[in-house]
Amino acid sequence: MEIDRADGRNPNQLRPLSCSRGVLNRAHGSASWAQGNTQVLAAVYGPKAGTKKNENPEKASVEVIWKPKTGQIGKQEKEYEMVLKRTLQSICILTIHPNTTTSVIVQVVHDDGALLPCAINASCAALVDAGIPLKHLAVAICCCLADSGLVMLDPTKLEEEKMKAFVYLVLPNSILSVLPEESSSVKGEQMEQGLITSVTHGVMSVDDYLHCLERGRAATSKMSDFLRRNLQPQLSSDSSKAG
Amino acid sequence: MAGGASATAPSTYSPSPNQKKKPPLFKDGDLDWVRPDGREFHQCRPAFFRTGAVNAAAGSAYAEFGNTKVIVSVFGPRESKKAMMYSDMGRLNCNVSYTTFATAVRGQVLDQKESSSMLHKALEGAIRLETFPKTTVDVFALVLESGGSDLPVVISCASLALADAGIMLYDLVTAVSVSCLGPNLVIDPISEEESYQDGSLMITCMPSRYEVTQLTITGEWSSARINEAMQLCLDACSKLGKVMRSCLKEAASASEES
Amino acid sequence: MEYVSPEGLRIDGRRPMEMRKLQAEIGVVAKADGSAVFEMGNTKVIAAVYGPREVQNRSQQLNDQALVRCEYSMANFSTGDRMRKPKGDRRSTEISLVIRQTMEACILTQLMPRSQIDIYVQVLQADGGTRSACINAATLALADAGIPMRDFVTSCSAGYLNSTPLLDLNYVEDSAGGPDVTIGILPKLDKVTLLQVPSDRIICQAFFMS
Amino acid sequence: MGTPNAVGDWSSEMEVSAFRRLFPLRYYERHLSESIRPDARPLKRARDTIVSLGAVASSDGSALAKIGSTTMLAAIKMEVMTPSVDSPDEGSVAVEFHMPPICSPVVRPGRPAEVAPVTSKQLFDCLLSSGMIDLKELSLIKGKAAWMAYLDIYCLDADGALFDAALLSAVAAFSHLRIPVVSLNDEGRMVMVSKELEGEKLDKEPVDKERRKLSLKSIPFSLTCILHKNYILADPTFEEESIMETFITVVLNSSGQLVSLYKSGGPVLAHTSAIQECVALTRQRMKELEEIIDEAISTMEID
Amino acid sequence: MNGLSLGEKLFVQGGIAQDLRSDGRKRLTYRPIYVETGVIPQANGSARVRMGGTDVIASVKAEIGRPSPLQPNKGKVSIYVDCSPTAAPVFEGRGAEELSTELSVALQRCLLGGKSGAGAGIDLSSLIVVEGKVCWDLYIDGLVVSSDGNLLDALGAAIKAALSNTGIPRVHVAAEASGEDQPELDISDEEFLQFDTSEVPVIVTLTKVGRHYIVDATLDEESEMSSALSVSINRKGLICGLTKRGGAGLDPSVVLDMISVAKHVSEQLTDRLDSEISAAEAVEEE
Repeated sequence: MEIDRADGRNPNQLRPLSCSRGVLNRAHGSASWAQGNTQVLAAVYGPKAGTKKNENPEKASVEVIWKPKTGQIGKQEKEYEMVLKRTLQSICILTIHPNTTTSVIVQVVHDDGALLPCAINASCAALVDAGIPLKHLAVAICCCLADSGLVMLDPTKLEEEKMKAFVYLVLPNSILSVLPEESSSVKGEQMEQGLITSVTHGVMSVDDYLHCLERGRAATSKMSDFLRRNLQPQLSSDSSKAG
Repeated sequence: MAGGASATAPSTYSPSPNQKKKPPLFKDGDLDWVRPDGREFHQCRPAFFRTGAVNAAAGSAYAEFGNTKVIVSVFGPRESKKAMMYSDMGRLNCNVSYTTFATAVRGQVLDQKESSSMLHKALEGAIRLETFPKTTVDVFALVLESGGSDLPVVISCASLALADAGIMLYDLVTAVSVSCLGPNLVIDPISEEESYQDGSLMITCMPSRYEVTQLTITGEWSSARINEAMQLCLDACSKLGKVMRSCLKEAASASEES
Repeated sequence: MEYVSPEGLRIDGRRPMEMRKLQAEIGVVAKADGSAVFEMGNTKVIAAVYGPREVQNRSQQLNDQALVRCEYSMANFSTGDRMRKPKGDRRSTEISLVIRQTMEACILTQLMPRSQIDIYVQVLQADGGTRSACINAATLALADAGIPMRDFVTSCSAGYLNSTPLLDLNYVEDSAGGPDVTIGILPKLDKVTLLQVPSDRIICQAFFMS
Repeated sequence: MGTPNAVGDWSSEMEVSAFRRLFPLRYYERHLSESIRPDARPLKRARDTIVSLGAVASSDGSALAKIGSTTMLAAIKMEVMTPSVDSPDEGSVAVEFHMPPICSPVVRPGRPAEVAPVTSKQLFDCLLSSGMIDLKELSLIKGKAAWMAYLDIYCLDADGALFDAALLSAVAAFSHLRIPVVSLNDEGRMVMVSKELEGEKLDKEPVDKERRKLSLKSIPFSLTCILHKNYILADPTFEEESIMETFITVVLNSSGQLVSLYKSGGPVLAHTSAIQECVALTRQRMKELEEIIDEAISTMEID
Repeated sequence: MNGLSLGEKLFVQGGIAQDLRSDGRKRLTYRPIYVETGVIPQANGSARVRMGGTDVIASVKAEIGRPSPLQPNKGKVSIYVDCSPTAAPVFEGRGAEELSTELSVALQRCLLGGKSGAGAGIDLSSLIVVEGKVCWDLYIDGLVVSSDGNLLDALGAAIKAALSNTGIPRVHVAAEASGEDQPELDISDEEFLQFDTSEVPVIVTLTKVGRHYIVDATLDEESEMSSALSVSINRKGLICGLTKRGGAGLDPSVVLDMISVAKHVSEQLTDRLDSEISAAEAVEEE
């Protein structure tokens, strides 16, 4: 069952993660997130007064602008924009600041596979940095399915191209959720088991998909820990400054 | 990634229908000439209308004249788009667009701006704009297939859609065009005839009021010929008006029953 | 290419320090509050001024001075090659801005708060020095409209070709690639309000002697 | 049956239509608790679906698909291109999804709908990755000429579940597609072999003998469901989509494989049980849709 | 557009009803027409026409092009009109687009004839150099510098004057190239071909105010119109194109009556324009 990955990782191993917040001076919140060579910079501006037309004035709206590394924005980037926007909308508490817009600008620094999950993680960290009220954090991961049915996590660009299918998953990280206790479990299923976003490419069997989902869940808990650890020291230093 | 392939579309062409030159549609002095679809010179194509084609719209209509197929949706009266100044008259906003497969060659550019402004000019005289102050009525047309006389069909269909939306009208607007091919005047021309025409005349009118809301002429015409062509169009318009009226009545009685 | 003959004559027969023939007429647009045609040789521009009038877009209103706006456009037939450019390309936007800033500096805007002055400049023929011609035409049109100004702005371009400083370049000289400069001055106050030097051209100091 | 709550106090005096507009969510939830939807459907039933082939005479393959009042018109035009160096024996497919202003009050001319390019891309991905089309069948002369199938889908009436209707119309259009007969002329371009000339002797052999069909395998079918609390609503209308904001779209192909499972955000989290249920619903729906398409093809062939 | 007070409106309407318009003209009298030719030296032909406060410039540029495969024995002509913001502040930015397209379309309809080219004021077959391969493309550009009503008639007149001022270089075809190659061309700098503009129609716009129609309406008068008919008529008295403006409906008999009035007016206008053009040409040559 062993498949050698070019960088010597085992199938379940993620690339080294790194995250730094507050990297941009002018933005209200910003974060740079890297998974191996894939790196994305996210900036958050807002909440600003007013919403775009046709939006619900009783809710805050989230706007996402995707900046590719080079060139013009195409259909692929439009899709990323929409997935990112819907995902962020579902983790923000939109009723707190009605009739405002929060802009999230995502700049791709380098794409080496699992770009969308990386962008989602970066945006999530940037939203925390900007102090936007969130229901919970979200963690995104890419699972790759080889022809043999083997699931590999966090693929590089080369691996993404070789695989028959891959799945982007976004899962909540609810331990710090502000929601009341009883709503965090539905029919006995833990909240962090629930899926926020799923985007797939390529054909696979349903069982393979569920397998991916399972692996993804396991891996996100590790990533959640990383994200939380990364957010905590700054939070405490912020509060000490404020005090 | 899979999406990459579509990003840079290679240049393509539509295989042309053989290099041999097509004979001209109409030769001078050819007295036994028959129209490509076998109609008589003064015979219109059978007209088919149906209201309520689009549920999402306040009113809509579908029209089919031979190969010409159009859908028109009417939205509103609703809030004017831009922050426009107060007006005690309502506004009419028209837009005509074509599908990419409407013409024989994909995505052939047709002047949609001109059609839109012609549609506007043909309709505005028939709408009681004072009944919806401060608001806008949007009339959007989509030509599904272009088979000649597109604009007249769009205009007639649009007035039916307005009626379906319950917008107050003085009268329905019907439109008919004639093409001048050599010595002959042919009514309701198909695309092939239009591309060879020496001149054309289009009338949009309100049949019950017997008023012309819009008239365009191209090509060289004598007054007598204009007179003849106008009469031809006006007759056809009043017949078209009856067809449209009966379509509206049918729809109304059908909705009463249900 | 030789731009100055050994006899000291330029392509169009002028001396290096000679201007082209100037011609101007005011009151050419009936409906405008002020208007002028200005010709420098073959370069011909029309300027029309509307205002001072009520500010059209309330959000732009200034409470301590007048709002000055400018739009520069070129007729399709103004250049040698027929062109069909959409309005508001980069060059037009830049020139609009230059004219606006230059004229704003000489209009006594603080006398007309909460009002708007529109300057429209239309190039009919372009043969070098359109910027200068536009500014000159705009000055005349503003004067025709009776808008209070500190002074007239007059503008002219100059260039440096074949080791000779040349005044008032035409199109051929302008596109020769030598350094050039556009200057706008307030003659009575003896002040410079505009000085533009395209950055891609090297300039020697001697040049400023002109 | 009004339960006593803040709204219930008024609802007795309010007309149903007013209640529906003012408290849409409560209106729906009351229906859902009775396992029925306002349009009288059970929760997991899709709307009536109609497919008719050959709606556009000027195209090489076309179809009209209606799910409830959501209407899609798809047409394919075949053009010739030079195949890419990487795949000299393959043709290509381009998909464009249009939302003209006639289809919905939300779309205005000059400002294309935001979802249109995204849906175009998703349709393209689904059609190609499902393995329905063998691109080699679109080849004409290896390395020199191949077909480019331009698929344009127009939404004529938008009432929810746009992706499902668009995919259905696209699939139907491909099943109606007949590849034109062409031959190579002296200048190296392909020209149509017209019907009148068929009897005569041709200077060049046509590439195909007759108008060819594509052999379609593993056809993709999709179903969009709304997740709301513990309810699953199949095939939502526009009204349902605007009130309950969590959708999950499952695409399966006729060999039973998962082509896409798409969920982007939304306030409700999808648990494994819900995902499995959606997949099962799509399986059922696929059977219905296969029958509808087969029927459309057979009626066309009788005509 | 033009904000008139109630009194002013009545004054305009009353004057028209009594056949004495606010500037002293009768209903069917034109304002004085001034024609100036050769105003744009860079163009092949150009003219400026002024009628009262209306001031327009038309230029003709000729470029070598390829004839369309549908009509291999004809050159191509395109007409495009632009409205300068100098004429009115509303033309700023994209504000003139609507009017520009409307005028361009109306002029194309009036001057270019039917699809087959029949009835065109400009003889397109005179623009052909080598059949199927080389032809002249004429670009006619109109520019509205100042506007006081009746733009279409003024532009039509300016284009007619510009065309009669146009010289197209004589082209010598070096050698008859065979097959697909483009033949080599030698374009003369000295020899020019003059256009025959006697067939170019004039445009007469009749504006209906109340029950009467007037020619050459000013901006104030246009604001009171219910509808207007622009008819292009050539010297033979044939109608070469017609455009209706304004939404209000007209009785078909009124339309026919307006056409016959326009025809009558056009005879005088054609003569007057021709003499103005030849006078202007004479001035230019001096």
